[in-house]
Amino acid sequence: MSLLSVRDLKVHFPIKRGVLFDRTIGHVYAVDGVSLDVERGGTYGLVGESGCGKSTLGRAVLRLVDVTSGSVEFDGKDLATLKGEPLRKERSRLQMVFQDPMSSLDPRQNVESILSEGLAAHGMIGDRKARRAHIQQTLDAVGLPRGALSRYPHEFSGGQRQRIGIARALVLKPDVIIADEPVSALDVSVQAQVINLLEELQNDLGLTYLVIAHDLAVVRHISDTIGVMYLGGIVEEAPSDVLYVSPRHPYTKALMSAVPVPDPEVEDSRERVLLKGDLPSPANPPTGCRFHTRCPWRQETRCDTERPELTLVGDGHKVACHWAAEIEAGEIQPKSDAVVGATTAEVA
Amino acid sequence: MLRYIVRRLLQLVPTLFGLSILLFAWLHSLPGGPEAAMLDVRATDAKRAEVRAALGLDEPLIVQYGRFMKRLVRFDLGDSFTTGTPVMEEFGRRFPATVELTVVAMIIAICAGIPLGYLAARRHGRIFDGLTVTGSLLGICIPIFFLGFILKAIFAVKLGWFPSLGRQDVDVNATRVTEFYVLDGILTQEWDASLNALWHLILPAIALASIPFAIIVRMTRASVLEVLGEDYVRTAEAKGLRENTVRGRHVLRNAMLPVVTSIGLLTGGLLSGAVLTETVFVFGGIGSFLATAISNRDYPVLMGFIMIIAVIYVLINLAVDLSYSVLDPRVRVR
Amino acid sequence: DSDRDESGSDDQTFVFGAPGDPKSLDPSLATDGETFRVTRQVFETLLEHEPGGTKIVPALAESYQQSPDGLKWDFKLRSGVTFHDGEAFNAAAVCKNFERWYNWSGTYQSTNFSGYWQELMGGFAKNESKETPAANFKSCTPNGDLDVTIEVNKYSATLPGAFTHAAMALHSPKSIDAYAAEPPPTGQEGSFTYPQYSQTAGTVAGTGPFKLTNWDKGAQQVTLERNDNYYGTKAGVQKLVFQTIKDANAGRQALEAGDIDGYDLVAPSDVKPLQDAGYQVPTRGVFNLLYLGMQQETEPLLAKKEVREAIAHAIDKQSIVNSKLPPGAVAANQFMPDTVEGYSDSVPEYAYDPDVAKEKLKAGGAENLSIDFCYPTEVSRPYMPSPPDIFEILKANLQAVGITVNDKPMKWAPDYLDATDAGKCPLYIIGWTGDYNEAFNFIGTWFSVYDSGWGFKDEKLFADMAAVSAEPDQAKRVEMYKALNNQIMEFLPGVPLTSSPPSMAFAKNVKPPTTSPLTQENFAEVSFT
Amino acid sequence: MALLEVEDLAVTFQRKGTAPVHAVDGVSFTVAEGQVVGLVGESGCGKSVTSLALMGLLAKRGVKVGGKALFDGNDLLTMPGSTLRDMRGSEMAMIFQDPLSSLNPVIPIGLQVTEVLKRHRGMKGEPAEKEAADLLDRVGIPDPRRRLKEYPHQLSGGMRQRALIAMAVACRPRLLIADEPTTALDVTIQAQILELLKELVAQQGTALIMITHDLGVVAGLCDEINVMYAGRVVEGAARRPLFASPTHPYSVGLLGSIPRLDAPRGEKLKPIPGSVRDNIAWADGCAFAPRCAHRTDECLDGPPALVQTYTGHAYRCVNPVTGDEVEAVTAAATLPAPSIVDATTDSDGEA
Amino acid sequence: MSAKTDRIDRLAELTARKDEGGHGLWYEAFRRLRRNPLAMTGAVIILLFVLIAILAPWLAPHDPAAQTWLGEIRGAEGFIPGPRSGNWLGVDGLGRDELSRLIIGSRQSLLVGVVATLLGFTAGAILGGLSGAFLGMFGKAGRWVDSILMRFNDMALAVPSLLLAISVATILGQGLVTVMIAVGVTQIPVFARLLRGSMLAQSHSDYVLASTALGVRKRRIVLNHILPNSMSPVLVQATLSLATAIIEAAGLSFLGLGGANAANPEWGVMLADSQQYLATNLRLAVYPAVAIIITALGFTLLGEAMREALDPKLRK
Ligand SMILES: Nc1ncnc2c1ncn2[C@@H]1O[C@H](COP(=O)(O)OP(=O)(O)OP(=O)(O)O)[C@@H](O)[C@H]1O
Ligand SMILES: Nc1ncnc2c1ncn2[C@@H]1O[C@H](COP(=O)(O)OP(=O)(O)OP(=O)(O)O)[C@@H](O)[C@H]1O
Ligand SMILES: [Mg+2]
Ligand SMILES: [Mg+2]
Ligand code: NI
Repeated sequence: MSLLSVRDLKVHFPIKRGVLFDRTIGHVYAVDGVSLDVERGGTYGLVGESGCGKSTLGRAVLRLVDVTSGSVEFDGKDLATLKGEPLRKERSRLQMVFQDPMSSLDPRQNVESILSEGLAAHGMIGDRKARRAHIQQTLDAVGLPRGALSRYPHEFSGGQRQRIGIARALVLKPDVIIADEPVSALDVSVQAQVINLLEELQNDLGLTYLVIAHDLAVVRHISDTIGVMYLGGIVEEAPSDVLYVSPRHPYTKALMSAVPVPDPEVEDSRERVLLKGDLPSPANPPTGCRFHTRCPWRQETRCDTERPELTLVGDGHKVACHWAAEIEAGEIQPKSDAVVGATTAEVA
Repeated sequence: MLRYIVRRLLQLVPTLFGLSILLFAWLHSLPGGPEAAMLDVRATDAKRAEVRAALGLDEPLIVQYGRFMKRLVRFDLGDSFTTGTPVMEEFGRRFPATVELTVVAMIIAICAGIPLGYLAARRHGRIFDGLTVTGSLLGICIPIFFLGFILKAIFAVKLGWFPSLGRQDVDVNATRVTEFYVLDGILTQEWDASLNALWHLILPAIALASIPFAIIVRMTRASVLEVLGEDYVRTAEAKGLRENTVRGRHVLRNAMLPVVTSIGLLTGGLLSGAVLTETVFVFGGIGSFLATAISNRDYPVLMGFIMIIAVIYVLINLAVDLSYSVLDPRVRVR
Repeated sequence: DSDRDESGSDDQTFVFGAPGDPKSLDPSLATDGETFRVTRQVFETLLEHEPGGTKIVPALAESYQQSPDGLKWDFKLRSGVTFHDGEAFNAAAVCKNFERWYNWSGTYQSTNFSGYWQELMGGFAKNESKETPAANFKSCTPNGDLDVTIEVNKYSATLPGAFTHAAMALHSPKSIDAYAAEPPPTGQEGSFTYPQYSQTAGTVAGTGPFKLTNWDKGAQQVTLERNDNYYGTKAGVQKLVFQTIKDANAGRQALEAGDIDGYDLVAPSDVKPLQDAGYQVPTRGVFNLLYLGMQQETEPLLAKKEVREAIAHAIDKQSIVNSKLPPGAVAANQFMPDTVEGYSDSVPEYAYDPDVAKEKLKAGGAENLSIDFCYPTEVSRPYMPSPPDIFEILKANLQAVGITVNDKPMKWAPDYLDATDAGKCPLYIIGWTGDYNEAFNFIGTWFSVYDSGWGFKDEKLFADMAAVSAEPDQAKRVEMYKALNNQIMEFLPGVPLTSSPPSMAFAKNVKPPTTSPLTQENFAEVSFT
Repeated sequence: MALLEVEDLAVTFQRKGTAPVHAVDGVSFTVAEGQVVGLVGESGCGKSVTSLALMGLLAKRGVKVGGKALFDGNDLLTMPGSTLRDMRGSEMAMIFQDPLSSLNPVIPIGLQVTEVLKRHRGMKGEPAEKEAADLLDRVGIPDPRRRLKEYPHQLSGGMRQRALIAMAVACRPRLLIADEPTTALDVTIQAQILELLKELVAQQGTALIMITHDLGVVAGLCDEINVMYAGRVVEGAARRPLFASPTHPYSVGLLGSIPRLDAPRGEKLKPIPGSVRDNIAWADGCAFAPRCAHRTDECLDGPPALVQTYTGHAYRCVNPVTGDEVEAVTAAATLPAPSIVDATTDSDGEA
Repeated sequence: MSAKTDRIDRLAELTARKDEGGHGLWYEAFRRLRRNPLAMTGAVIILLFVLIAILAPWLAPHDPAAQTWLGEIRGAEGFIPGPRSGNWLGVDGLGRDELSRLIIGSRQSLLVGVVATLLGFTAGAILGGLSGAFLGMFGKAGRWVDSILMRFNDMALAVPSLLLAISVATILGQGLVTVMIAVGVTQIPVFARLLRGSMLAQSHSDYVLASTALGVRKRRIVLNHILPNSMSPVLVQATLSLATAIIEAAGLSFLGLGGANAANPEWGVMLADSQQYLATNLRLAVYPAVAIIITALGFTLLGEAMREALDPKLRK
């Protein structure tokens, strides 16, 4: 059984307005029926456009936001229904790494108190000396100098700060780390350092990751399985190699082809699926397939009316598209202007 | 939009309700009680009891409060203990002066404060900036009675440019319509009267404006400084727009947003803070009446005044929010 | 403002700064000086004080006769006088006024409205409250058109001063009918709604040199216009405006700016500079008294004569006069100014002498006397320009002889007045301005019965007071007052401190009215030069 | 002749009480009409300052600008302010990174577009409106008439950036500077915008300076690429040669740091150790030296000169990476050597 | 190793050290403050006045309460001895040495400012802190608590401060304490709003989320993270409030609520006293007014500079 298993998770944020007392007049369907499984020691990558609900999903798993419905089973316990003290206790086993290494560190705390806070909260390693030794061990693990303990976050570079963030998650010896865009705010060179660090830590400590990012290349680099999210739901899920070789969902295809590759040879020769328009509002999602408003392969039937289920199409490969098989077979062609050939780029 | 206004006005109800309970409890808990103001000091205990009974002060507070509320919903604030006139009538007679003074003071503060604040920001860190900041500080620090005295000494006594007291010369025969003298003059087309009233407003308004002026200068300065660093100003520059366009359309307009908010609150504060100015400039107005009411524990007047001020506060805030939504489409209301 | 001053013709507006608002346009409902300042220009009394003096002289009555027992007062009225509303002034009109007062009922019987009537003439035809004094007024009888007799039940020292009192000024019969037609004042003790006629000009009508035309409460202005049918010398200005100016500096600056033509209660330190700048600053004769009150019950040590004497010796009255009071101020040695008949030249003196004071303290066993001293803040009275300063000087005096003084500053109204009146202050400073020239108006106010402000009972003194009050013979009374003054100063219930003449200021181009020690200036005398 | 010739551009920020910051330190490059030149580098390397200096948008006080920037033969840096103002928006235009903050939030899009037309093309009223609508249409904003009346917050991120581009191209500028125009956008939107830029260049022959930190973006778009580090161009070459045979260890490091979608998974990234710091002085030698695994003694013999090869490839390095060395260098870089910065701060931390 | 690699290391060391902030945020803010001439002017002024206040008994040439020169004053002529040797600023209306009174007065005035501000600060911080904590951390119930607290706050804003002062005076009697409390109380809503807003912003920050994820208790999060990080605008406001508190206290003293006390002069009271001499002896008003203005200037300059120094936007 997988370590972390999310079933039909929904997180709806109420939109309130009212005369005297606020009244709910609608919902933001931030996460709307997501199921996924993360294997012990594995890495699950989550990609999708801004606002599609990735962070909300990650937070819901940690119960940092309230879950509307569904279950989050962790090691046999349903976190979604947990409350108060039991929930707090459980938190030591799931940790989070945040996007912005500066804003996620309290600027007024030095590294030592940042790292010992979690330990204190869970009454772990009471002895001061032992605690310190443990913290230093963690610092070593993330490649920070020991002298860092007495310093403040703003005295570190971006990469180092992110290391502190990772160390903070690590001190509690969690089983699962949810990394919400852990490298998006970093420069490319530093980004690579952090990615490598995450991988090393996983190898050394046997951690389980749920990695959230908008950069498909990064996600693919470190994940075993990738889920592609669109407007609150997962539209495709596959082992990462499979996904790159044979994306099945139109959105995944578009996403994949939009990721720039630092290689002129590739760039000049690849075909691009260009999407029209922007992500619709999660407060007022389109009916049927949420992607149908932008989909180049959109069909007259079903797309507008029926929400496709995530269905298994191959070895661990799931797609939520009514027409996945037909598209794969080439029976359905995209609208002509959506696909940009390699030639247009060759203007100069 | 209308819905929004209605909603905001409805929010007045709980606020006023809470405020009235609070005030009521508070005023009644002060030593002496309401009857203290009404009795001769030599009054015997029997007389005291008689008055208390007559006023219904023996009854449980809740009953008294109920009676108070019953009158309130009929817009009846009761009679003043000290003058015996209905509170509403007293206010009607005096509030216009205060409002007129406040409005002119705010106009002065705004018209002088915003350009000065803008210039200071443009010359950030230079001497002019330093002078403006220090000067605006003086505005806050100099007590009004002192400022008023100096203003009068120079402009009324020495130069004789402005009158030193009153709302209008005594020999101006003006028709009264609204008790807003300037407005009355315009309505009745007695231009002389209107001008004369305006003339009388200048000095007290300047004195009253000193504090809001200083605050507006500082707010404008800070706000302009902030806006100058915004990306869209850079965009405007990159478009090669003329300097005046950049200043007016892109810098000032955005910088005004926070200033507008504070202008609203300042206006509310001035209405209840004009006491000293009104005394120093013998301006009539609510101030001295209120001061007397306070020292005489004239409860109906105090209650009425605070309730009215609360309403005005809410209305001003509403106006601010509405003007805000005109100025800033991001907060536009539905 | 300036065109008014230049025009030179006599239809000009004279603006006078008064330190407070009037309360009512009907003087008989009022008790305060600001009301009387206004109504005195509009209404006239049977008798009045001579201009600039305290001597009682005929006014609307051409002459009067007092029966030997002082119970019957015959007045011969001036002829050819009409009220502002055209009504004729005659004996019937006089009696209509007295009967109006005498027959007041309901809320009018409250001291809030009829305070002065009760003080001067006792109660009413039908008293409605136990606390109202018995009526002293008996009857008013017209003897023909211009002769009238007023009878009282027993003689009181308030007579004939009462007939000069502004509260007993005479209204036109028509206006009295109009008053009666209005509903009586409503409300309870202390919280009365004044009748409408007393709050807006139009109804009230007197015989005076000015007519009331407007009262703008918002602008705090009362406007009067010249009565062109006045029987005597007509007013020197067409329009007279009383503008309330509470702030002394504002008054001075308004005068300097030419916005007003005169104001009352000039601050002592402003007198000389104003004079130097060419303004006219006439000073009134002294008719007030500031004293140091002592309450013998809250501080038992004060019940010892030695201690009271010690305090009297400790105080340097002259330094107060020199440093804080206006020109013409004097140190007081008894509880009335020397302008009042009955002033004694032979009272026991308690000269400033700290050493004597220390000895007396020792003798009284009060070497370590520590005492609360109340004083008012935020107020200025004609007899006491800046109370905190005077307090400071007194405090320094007392500390110098070893008395520990505990400051008890209070707001004038109602806190201070309440506290001192109720006897909560062992030491306090307060004073009195006389209403009319009668010693009883001073000492009688304080020492005729037990008063919680003093906290002592001296039955002999009270009895003597009662006796003098009932003595109808003026000359005899004066002698009795002198003796009483000696007696009081021998007992030394408190320390009389100073008498100071309040000053008025007028613009250079104004012929000011004759100043009155009783602050009863007649503004009809004013004109522009 | 090239449209823009930047020669030895240097920008120094000088504030009282602080050491001067040489944000741009002798940058030279040229842009011809219809050409796309990329400026690439990590955060803080001086890309934006370069572009702002060219547009004359740097603050007047506390900034020293040196060198030359010949636009059509006229030096932009010494040009009088009014001339520059006339040129901005008409001859040359700029697109900024964050489309929301770069648009005035309280003015409708329409006015923000038409004000350029009014200013530089003297258009007014309805014609201006129409032209604005056409412009929006051209950059791919549907229903442009309606959008003209809307405010920036009512538009999506992609549309905002299009609106900004519409403003920039309203007067058909000959030079367009795009400072990270897609960094704030999603990849699918980024692809749309890049496509749009390509079209513009192709149709109007505009010269484009593309500033980005993303090597992937320039790989598909630019003709020439300049890699910047600490205020200097460390390597400049045409697109293909640069990616095929990066010469400067920094460029090599950058390429090695990026996870590639098309590379086999599981390959380890080869990051550059350490991180960019602001005030590294070129005066002492190669500013990249502290992070460079390829460094030798010579690196600190003063600032390395820009070496021009006959292929047009230029680099600023004493020990350039040759083709077969690329592997070795990047491999060395991956050694978990403690970063220099860490080592020093270590001792400092105890102090 | 070669000399050049040494150079590299040294170079790296140098560059790294240069960048070292070294200490906490406050230290950096302080460093920025020290470079700001306006801030330094403010600090020097405040320091000077604090020193004067502390050393007042030794600095004052005369007993501030002794009416030594009362005999020279001629009330009827408006004459009060002016500056002269021995009385460098002349004497006041009761013959006391003006300079000594000013010097001793600095104690009360600063005390009023500090105590009133502390009071407003503390009470406001508690109110705003509770409000912010509930709103930020405790969901729906928290919103209720917050809106109730904030309604109170709104109401407090509607009550004229004079009325507030006078009712405090009716309960406590006149005196310095009354003034302090009255002035302090009027500051409460300002501080409360400020802290609440600031806490609200902080409670949405990632590090709060991170602490929640760590399983830290809400109370601890509020106390250890949100509150300390929300304090800087409030502290800045406090320095500005110090200035206004002195002025407001002067205003109340002017209205006679201060409870004058000869031995413990206060600038506001001195100013109020001087009102009767405005026309004849303006200097008696000018001295305390100038003292108040300079002090207020000091606090305001420092406060404004602190605002700039702590502004996250200006912090790189
Ligand atoms: N507390 C909240 N209340 C209301 N709506 C929210 C809340 N948090 C998030 N949302 C909305 O839910 C949707 C999903 O947000 P989320 O932050 O999960 O997106 P995301 O995929 O992480 O985007 P990004 O890539 O920008 O981080 C957005 O439309 C967002 O506005
Ligand atoms: N106004 C300024 N005052 C002082 N230093 C500045 C100023 N503007 C920029 N700098 C410095 O100049 C250097 C270059 O900044 P620049 O904005 O050009 O970097 P960039 O390459 O555009 O980075 P990014 O990718 O983050 O946009 C940086 O070190 C920056 O700190
Ligand atoms: Mg997110
Ligand atoms: Mg940049
Ligand atoms: Ni990116």
